[in-house]
Amino acid sequence: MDNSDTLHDILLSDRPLSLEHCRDFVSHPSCGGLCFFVGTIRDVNLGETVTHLEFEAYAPMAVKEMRKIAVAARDRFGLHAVALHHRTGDLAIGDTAVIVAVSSKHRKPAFEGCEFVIDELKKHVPIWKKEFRPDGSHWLNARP
Amino acid sequence: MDNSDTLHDILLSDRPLSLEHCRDFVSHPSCGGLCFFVGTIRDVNLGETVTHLEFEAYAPMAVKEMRKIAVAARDRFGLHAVALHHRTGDLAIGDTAVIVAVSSKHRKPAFEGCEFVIDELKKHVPIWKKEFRPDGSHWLNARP
Amino acid sequence: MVELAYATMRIQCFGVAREIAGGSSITLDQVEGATVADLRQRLVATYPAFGELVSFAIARNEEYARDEEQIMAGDELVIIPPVAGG
Amino acid sequence: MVELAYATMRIQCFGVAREIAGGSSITLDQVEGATVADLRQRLVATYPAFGELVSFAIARNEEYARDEEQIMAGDELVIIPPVAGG
Repeated sequence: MDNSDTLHDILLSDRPLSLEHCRDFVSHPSCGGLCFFVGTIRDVNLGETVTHLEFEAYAPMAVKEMRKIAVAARDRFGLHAVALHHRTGDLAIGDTAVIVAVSSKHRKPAFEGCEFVIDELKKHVPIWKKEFRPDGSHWLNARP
Repeated sequence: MDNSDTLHDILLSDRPLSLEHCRDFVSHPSCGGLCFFVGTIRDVNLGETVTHLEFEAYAPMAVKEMRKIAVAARDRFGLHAVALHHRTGDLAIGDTAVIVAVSSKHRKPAFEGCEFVIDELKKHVPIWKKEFRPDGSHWLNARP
Repeated sequence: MVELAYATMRIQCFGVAREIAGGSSITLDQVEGATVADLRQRLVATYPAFGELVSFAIARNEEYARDEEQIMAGDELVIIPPVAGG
Repeated sequence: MVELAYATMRIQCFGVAREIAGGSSITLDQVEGATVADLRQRLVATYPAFGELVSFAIARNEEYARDEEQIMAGDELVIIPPVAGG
């Protein structure tokens, strides 16, 4: 597989994300397996009603960290291409917060690589979300 | 989660499959994680150039088996919804042969359930593919 | 002889089974009352190429049939060579 | 006194750090030459609420900084409270 840096597509945007765009980016005649993860805004978190979320990012570093994860996933799982798109700003219930798309010759590394990307994103990428409930708001994960 | 039979969407079709349709079917406000597998036609298999593939199905049983797998995946992984679409007929390189889409509250069961569905499909669903190479054709998996 | 004609059963073929059979179905008599294992043996005896496959199953009324099941009049029978979906 | 003014550094704040700091940045003097560990200690001393977070990291020039790294003039410093992307 080509190891060119052009085979990852990183986006941090305040506009709606496109699954079709990510699919088209990773598709390739040599790949038989595409795996996607789409993270959406849930109406309930830890038993509490959620009205909407606000995403904030330290954008230049977030994009760098997203790129590192995409490169690591391609190397580690022998993926062909990785697209990693993340929203910022105000998101409503059902909106898409993140899309991970990966392509691979076979399906097993596609699943593993896709899960690796979203797991790493949640650990390292400087993006924060504030959850709004009917009775107030708070930044998620911040306090014990 | 609702265990209604309406929460799986099974399709066997000789027309192009739609990732967007599958995404819309499984999306739900209570679900934070959607996972998709898209199987596409590769230009090379076992080192040999492939020109196109022909898919044949024992349709009524294939649909029944696909439905069983969707129901089993929902039960086993606590998924909200499953869409499982498969093509029949002549497919060109890059065409989509299968789409699995699942939704879940959290991402881990979404990945596990999606992989379970495609693994089971490849084991049990009566669909066959004939691979066409420049020098001839043969039914895949048939002979040792 | 009318009874014998009634007793013939059609077994549908897909994929490589269609190539081996030279058509989309095989017609056999004296299948009623036989077990699925019997049918599989007869198929291999009649078309040795079935024995060269990785495996093949019999579907009875749109379900995978176990070897010990007995075939009944009116059953829909299908040869299921190794599947390759996805 | 001009030198002291030059020595102040701005530390950017996001998410809960912005709420704790009461603004999008904190300005501290005598940060140049200090280690990242020193900076973290000073932040907790000045804003005890930082000590109540699950954790917080310091980013230096758009990379996670190790505790022993020394801060230099011109560094871009950012407080990274627990991330929550996805």
